[in-house]
Amino acid sequence: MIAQLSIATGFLLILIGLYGALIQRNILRMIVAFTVADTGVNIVIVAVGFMAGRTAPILDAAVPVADAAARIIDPLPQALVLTAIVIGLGTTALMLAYAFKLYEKRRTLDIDKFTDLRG
Amino acid sequence: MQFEWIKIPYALLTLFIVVNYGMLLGAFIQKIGARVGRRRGVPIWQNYADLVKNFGLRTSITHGVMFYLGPVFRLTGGIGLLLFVPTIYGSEMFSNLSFAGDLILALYFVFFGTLGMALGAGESGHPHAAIGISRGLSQVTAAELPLALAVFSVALQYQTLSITDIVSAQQGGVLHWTLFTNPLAVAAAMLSFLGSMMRPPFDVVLAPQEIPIGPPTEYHSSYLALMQTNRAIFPVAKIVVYMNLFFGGAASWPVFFLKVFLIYMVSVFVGVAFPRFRVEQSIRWFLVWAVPLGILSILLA
Amino acid sequence: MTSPLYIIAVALAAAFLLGLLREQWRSLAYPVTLAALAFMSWLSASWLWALASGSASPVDIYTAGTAPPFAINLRMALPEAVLTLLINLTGLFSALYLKSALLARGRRGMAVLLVAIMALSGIVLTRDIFNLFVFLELVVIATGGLVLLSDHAHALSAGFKYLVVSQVISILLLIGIIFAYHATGTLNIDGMAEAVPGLQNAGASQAFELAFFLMFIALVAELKPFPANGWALDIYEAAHPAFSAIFSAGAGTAALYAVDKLLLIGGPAWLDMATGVGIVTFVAGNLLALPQSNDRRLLGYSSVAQIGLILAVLGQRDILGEDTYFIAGGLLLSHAVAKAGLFWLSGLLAGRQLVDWADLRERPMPVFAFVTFAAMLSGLPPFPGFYAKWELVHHLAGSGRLVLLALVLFGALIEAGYLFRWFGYILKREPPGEADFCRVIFDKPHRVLPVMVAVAAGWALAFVWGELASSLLGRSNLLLALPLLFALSFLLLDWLPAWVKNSLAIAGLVAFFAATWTDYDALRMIFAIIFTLGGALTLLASYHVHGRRVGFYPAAMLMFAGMVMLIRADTSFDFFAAWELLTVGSYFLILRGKHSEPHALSYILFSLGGAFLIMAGFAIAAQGAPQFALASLAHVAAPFAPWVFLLLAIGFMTKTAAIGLHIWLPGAHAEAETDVSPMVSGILLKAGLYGLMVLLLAMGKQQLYGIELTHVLLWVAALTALLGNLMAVFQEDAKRLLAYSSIGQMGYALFGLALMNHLGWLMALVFVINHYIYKAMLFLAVGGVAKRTGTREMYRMGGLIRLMPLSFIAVLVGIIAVSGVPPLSGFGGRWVFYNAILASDYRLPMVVLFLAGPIAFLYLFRLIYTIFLGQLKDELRRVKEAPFWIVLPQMIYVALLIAFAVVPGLALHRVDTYLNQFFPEGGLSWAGGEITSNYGYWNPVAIMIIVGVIFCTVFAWLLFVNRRAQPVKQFNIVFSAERPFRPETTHFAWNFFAPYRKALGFLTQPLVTIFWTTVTDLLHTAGDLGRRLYNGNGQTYAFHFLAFVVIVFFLVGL
Amino acid sequence: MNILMTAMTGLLCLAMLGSAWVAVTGKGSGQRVSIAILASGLVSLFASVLFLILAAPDVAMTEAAIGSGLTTFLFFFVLSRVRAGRQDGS
Amino acid sequence: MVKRFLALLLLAGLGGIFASLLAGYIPDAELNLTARYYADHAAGDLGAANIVTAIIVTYRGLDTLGEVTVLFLAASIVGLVLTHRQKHDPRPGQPARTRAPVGELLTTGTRFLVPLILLLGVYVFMNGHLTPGGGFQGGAIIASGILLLLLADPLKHFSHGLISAVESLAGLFYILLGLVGLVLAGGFLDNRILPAGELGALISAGAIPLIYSLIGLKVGAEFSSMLASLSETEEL
Repeated sequence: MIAQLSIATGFLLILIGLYGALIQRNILRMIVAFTVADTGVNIVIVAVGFMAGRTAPILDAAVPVADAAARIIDPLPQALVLTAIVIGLGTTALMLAYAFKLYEKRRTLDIDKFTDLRG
Repeated sequence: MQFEWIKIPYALLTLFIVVNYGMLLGAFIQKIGARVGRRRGVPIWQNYADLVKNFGLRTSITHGVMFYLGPVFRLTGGIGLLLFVPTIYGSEMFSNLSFAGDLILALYFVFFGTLGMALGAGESGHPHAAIGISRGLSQVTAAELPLALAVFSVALQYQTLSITDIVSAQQGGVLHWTLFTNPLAVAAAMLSFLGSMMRPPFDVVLAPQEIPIGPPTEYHSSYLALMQTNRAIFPVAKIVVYMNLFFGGAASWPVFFLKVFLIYMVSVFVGVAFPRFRVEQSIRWFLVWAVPLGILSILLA
Repeated sequence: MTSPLYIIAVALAAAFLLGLLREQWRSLAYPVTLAALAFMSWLSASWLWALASGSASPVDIYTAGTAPPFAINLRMALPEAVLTLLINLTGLFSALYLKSALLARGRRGMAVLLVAIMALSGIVLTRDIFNLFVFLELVVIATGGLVLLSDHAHALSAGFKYLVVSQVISILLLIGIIFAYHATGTLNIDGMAEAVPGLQNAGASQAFELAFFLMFIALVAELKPFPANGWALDIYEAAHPAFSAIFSAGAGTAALYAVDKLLLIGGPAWLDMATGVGIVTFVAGNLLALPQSNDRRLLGYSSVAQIGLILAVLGQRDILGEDTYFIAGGLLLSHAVAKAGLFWLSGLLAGRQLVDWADLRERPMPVFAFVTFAAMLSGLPPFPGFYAKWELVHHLAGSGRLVLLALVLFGALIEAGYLFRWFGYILKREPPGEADFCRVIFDKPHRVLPVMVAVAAGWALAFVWGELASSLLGRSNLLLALPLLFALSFLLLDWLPAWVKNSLAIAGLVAFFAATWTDYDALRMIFAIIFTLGGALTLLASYHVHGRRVGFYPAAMLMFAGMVMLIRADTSFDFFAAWELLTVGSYFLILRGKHSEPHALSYILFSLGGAFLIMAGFAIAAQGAPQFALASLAHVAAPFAPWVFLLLAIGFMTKTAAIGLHIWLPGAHAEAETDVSPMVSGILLKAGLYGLMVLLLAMGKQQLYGIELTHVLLWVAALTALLGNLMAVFQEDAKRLLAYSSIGQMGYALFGLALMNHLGWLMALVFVINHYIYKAMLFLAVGGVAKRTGTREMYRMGGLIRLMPLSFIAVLVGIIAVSGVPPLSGFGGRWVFYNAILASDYRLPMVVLFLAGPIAFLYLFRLIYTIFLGQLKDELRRVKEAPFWIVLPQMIYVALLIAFAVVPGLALHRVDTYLNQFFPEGGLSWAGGEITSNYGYWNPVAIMIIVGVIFCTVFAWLLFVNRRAQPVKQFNIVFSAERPFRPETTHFAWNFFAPYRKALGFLTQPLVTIFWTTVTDLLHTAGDLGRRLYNGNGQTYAFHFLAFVVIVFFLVGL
Repeated sequence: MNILMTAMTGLLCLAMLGSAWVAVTGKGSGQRVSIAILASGLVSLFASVLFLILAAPDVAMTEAAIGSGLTTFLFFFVLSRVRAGRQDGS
Repeated sequence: MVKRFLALLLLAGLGGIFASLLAGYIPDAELNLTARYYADHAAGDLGAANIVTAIIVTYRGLDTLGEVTVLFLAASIVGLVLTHRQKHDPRPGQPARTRAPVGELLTTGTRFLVPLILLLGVYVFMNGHLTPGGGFQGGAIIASGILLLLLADPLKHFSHGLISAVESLAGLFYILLGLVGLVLAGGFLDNRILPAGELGALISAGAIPLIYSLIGLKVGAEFSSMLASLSETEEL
């Protein structure tokens, strides 16, 4: 149940984020919207790997190696999400640098003003 | 049919007869026209007089090589046409040089003289000559078409292109003539005939009023004499083709003289009855009236 | 073998190492970068060599010492080796090209470049879907950085748009990946592919399908499909050309391979979607490229289109089978090398408009480079795209996917359209000011080298694909065909003076004939003689040109090579390859004319269009086989036969300029150079007739919906003859007049073929011979006159007979022959014609042909009269006879004409006998000088003698009575009692047949021209409408992408 | 226990969605943008809590440190530059 | 308005896709093949208690290398973008930038806190194979220390040389370790070049702690470099 709830939330976050990215004209706000959507993606990934009643995939005294397979949840999505988060940060940083340069050049952050190349 | 040396004197004999006949015929028809118009007209030997006079003229000028050669082409065309067609059916003597080729040769050789004339007139540098050629060529493309169709219809009808064979197929009575076996073709051909005789209503090429006599404007003296000779030969040669194809040919000289005269008269009668067409009018006229006849004759052949 | 992992490790190590170097040590950092890229390239190359030669087998590389699917693995097999080599080499040479930009930006820029190339290789190598995502993100981010290497004012906004859409794409990709993982329990691509069929229940497989859709659409979006591609196009336009080269060649390649891997997972169910998206992109991309004027944007659209085509090919793997990689690879490598080369080339030029490329004019090497690239993109032989297209079309036709086939060819034609238009600009437009190209060449060899490498790579690929195809088709490598090699060798000899090359060319043609003449049957012999000896004869005229004449001989010899290969071809493939070669060669020849740019373009478009129809026809006839012997056209199965016939006939008739397809001819023939017009008119047109002969011999009469197709051909031929002649009448331009006359003459020849009887064919052959002789002669004569007078408008000439008597004689003999007046050879054609139609049942079309006959007379007279007769113009009084080398062939032609007129049997007797095989009825009998048919007879010798004798007698008589004729001056004419004093007012020449125009001018309404103009206008309008989609707003592009996803989703109907 | 967890998760999700809505809607710049940035940081923070619930401590840590921490700072850096520019009255 | 409507329409379509994904989602009852392998072998083969770390550093080490490279790229490009202008427009002789002085509290606090934060960061990535956390988290923590420094003294110029040296060396060693794995052990980035040690000990799990530390250093340096680049931009 928790998994489904989380997945639904993740999806909604993605949709909300994309909505913002599609309608906001301010470049900074577009980027903000994308981070929201990224968060949504991360939640979906982790939630898909979630299995109710199991523990985090860390072996210690409580979770011995022997019955790890029955006790822990799928570690792989978590590994993927780590990667995804970091990549998201890289992209966000890059877009922010772009935003800064665009502003420097035109003194505006309105995406509609950057349509010089077309057709 | 093979070449024999004896054919040469025979051919010259035919030529001699036809030249004289053509001269007399031309003058005779002029005279008829004059009499109808209640004038006296020229004497019957007028053409001989003109010929002698023109050959006799001392002063003559030339505009260049093609100008000089124009009449030569013209006359060669006339003589050649005459000699490529058998004159008298059934006569070895007057089958001329028809061994060289068949009907198609005759049809295409007509253009030889036309071309030479046009080239010679062209070199004269006279604009009227050029205008005359422009009109003449324009008109002939439409006028020739019904003839070509009719000829083809006849060839289809008799399944041969040999003139002698066509004539022989028409022997055995008037009703065997193409005139009666294939009237549509003959009608088309005769309309075309009108167009090629340079008489009203299709005489815009010579147009004596606006462009004094058209292509030959600049010609005089012996050049003109050659062309006059041709004017005696060429219509007759052409009528011989018509006669052979459509009117049963001629088995003897009297029949020949009569048939040629009568066919010639057709164009004369039409000429006095109709006013002159402009070029585009005559083209349309041929396309509207004569060509469909020709097409019909082919489809029915 | 060194592990392919070093491609990744070395790139990264170098990138990190660059961080240790201080900003100031750029001159050290740059060699490090180059060395790393060179190493990566070497590594790929060594694998390629080992795999191709069989000394190594494909390997899977496990990372972390663990087998997949538990750890990431990479694979190095032949495709990977090829693609990584392509990517790394593009990277290496782009880095070389980027030298100044990289040195200006410093080590960071170089590191980003290294990572970008590494990531592209990684996409190709990896077998793990998430790893692929990581590499993809690396590419995206690196692209975001590399775009900024450009000085373009809008690079920044272009990069931002790219990032925005990439974000959306990666969101969908991630969601897809995680759900696919959830469904299959693995991230390994091969593992997923294995797991999919084993999915337990419908629910699981449904969930997987959805997940797969998301992954697939996201990766497909990386291919920039229409319409979701606005975000990438700006990159092409704004980025540094060297980066655009990577973006087009490298990124496109990598993304395609990624999609290919994904298709492995999805299985056949997804092929249709790939095909659909691909083909729509291909057509739309090319359509959109059509109205572009910016070179790089055009290249961008073209890249998008090409990749779309390859995607469509991947989507057809169900029928392509093992040939998929041969086809897709050929297209992909052609595209990559050519695009990289073109982008690099664009960086050498200052202007960004297509017309600015005129800077390249007069510079053979870059022009050659452009030609190579354009030919590769348009799929012309001998480049890989040619083989690929051939195979593709054959497979499509074999499986009955005709709509797809039509779309592929349609798109390819548009593509050729804009590429060749562009090439026309290069050669024919004025350079936009002072060209600084020369300076660039010497200043920046590092920018020229990559272009040259791309050219070399293009030809190397041509060789490799020729080898591959040779094993596929069981024939020797096209590129090694002797005639083609001979033609190409003139590229290397282009530095020689023209007369040396001309002698070589003539010697080559003659020698080729001497070596092969025993191979031909009577029919082919006629064509062989015209193509080789006839070509050599026209080439005599080329001696009049001094200097080096760069580019002429390769083009001319390419055309001749194509023609001789055409008659020697006995399979459909050889035939088509030769057909394309002669088309291309003649296009270059025609383009050499001063004002021939638009005409050459319409020539190549019609020709390629026709060629595509031929290819489609062959493909349908082959029914899945890669090729077939031409003779087996006779055995094409019944339902296809008429269609094959129709396609091939239309294709060939494009070349003979049948009415409706003729509008390219007048301009192309008229605007060509003096010695080119006779080649393209007198010789080249015969190639089309040859094709028709081959077709009709094999297939005979075909019926479609109860209509006999040869009957249709008859009508087309008759109308062609009539309208061609009629239009010739109204021309003021002498060469155009002759060109229209050729249309009419080809109509006659086609008519003869379509009669499908013995004499009809004989007539066609008479026309072939005659038309070659007199049209070559007339074009030379008129060309010589035009050269001397400086105009082709006939009414500006006049009275030239005295100044150019030899040309006059040639024209005189020519027009007598053309008009068919005895005694010259044209009459023979007419005579055979009449006999032929007597033997046939078709009567109505003949009527039309009858009408056409005398019309020839009109334009011919006009030709000779307005040029040579009439009044000489003042400004032309000093004109001299045409140059010796132009006159000499004319005199030879005069002799030939007369010879052919007297003894036509020399050429025709053998053919007549030969035709008995096919049409036993109605042959001629040849007895002595007389030729007899079933209907009539004809004695050419007698005619010549009789006419000659009469003519000479009359002439002698005239000379005798008129020996004292006095030449007079020009204006000594009776002109309304005045003497004209200006030739202009007296030379009745302009609109000479005005009355005729009044009567029949309505037939020459340019309906066909209007039709084709409307077609091209519509295409342009469609392109322009499409352009409105791309409004430049990054957000809109994100909209496009999402709309694309949603629409495709509903179309796929999961 | 389970129901409690689920309810808590639900609340968390609602809070996240609310913050997200704040982050992406609304017009204008300046102050409003910083609210949006903060709201998105808040989404990340809630997300890291959610990750803990989903038994992913590693992810939770990362999301907290990177998603809500560093990213937000990056935004503010740029925003401050841009805002300063606006005050320059260009 | 049209834009909003279209956006909603499209997102409704996308939402439809998502909804069917959600509807088809059935949580696994058992670990799937891959996860099961990790559960069974990560500890035994690699000696890492934190399986996520084992996956990140070893099994999917190539991803992680890519991930580090993403940051490297981002840092490089941010540097490239933001320093670009200064190259062209050095503005010599400009008066020193002035800014409202930061509070005393912050300055002092910074001096006190930064070493602690750095230490925490190091701890986090050193223990990545045992407890939650690792190179990325530790790197982020280190970067936040740097951030604090920047906040305290906005005019402070960081030695880009030092940052990039750290970054580069960490990266180079990372790759070298990977290659050593290729040569000595089972493949690229195989951590078994060092003994696995005892599960749960600090010095265990082969090269994992070493690699994760390098990652931590590198990530920290990359974040720092980004922050520094941004902070050095001139105010517009």
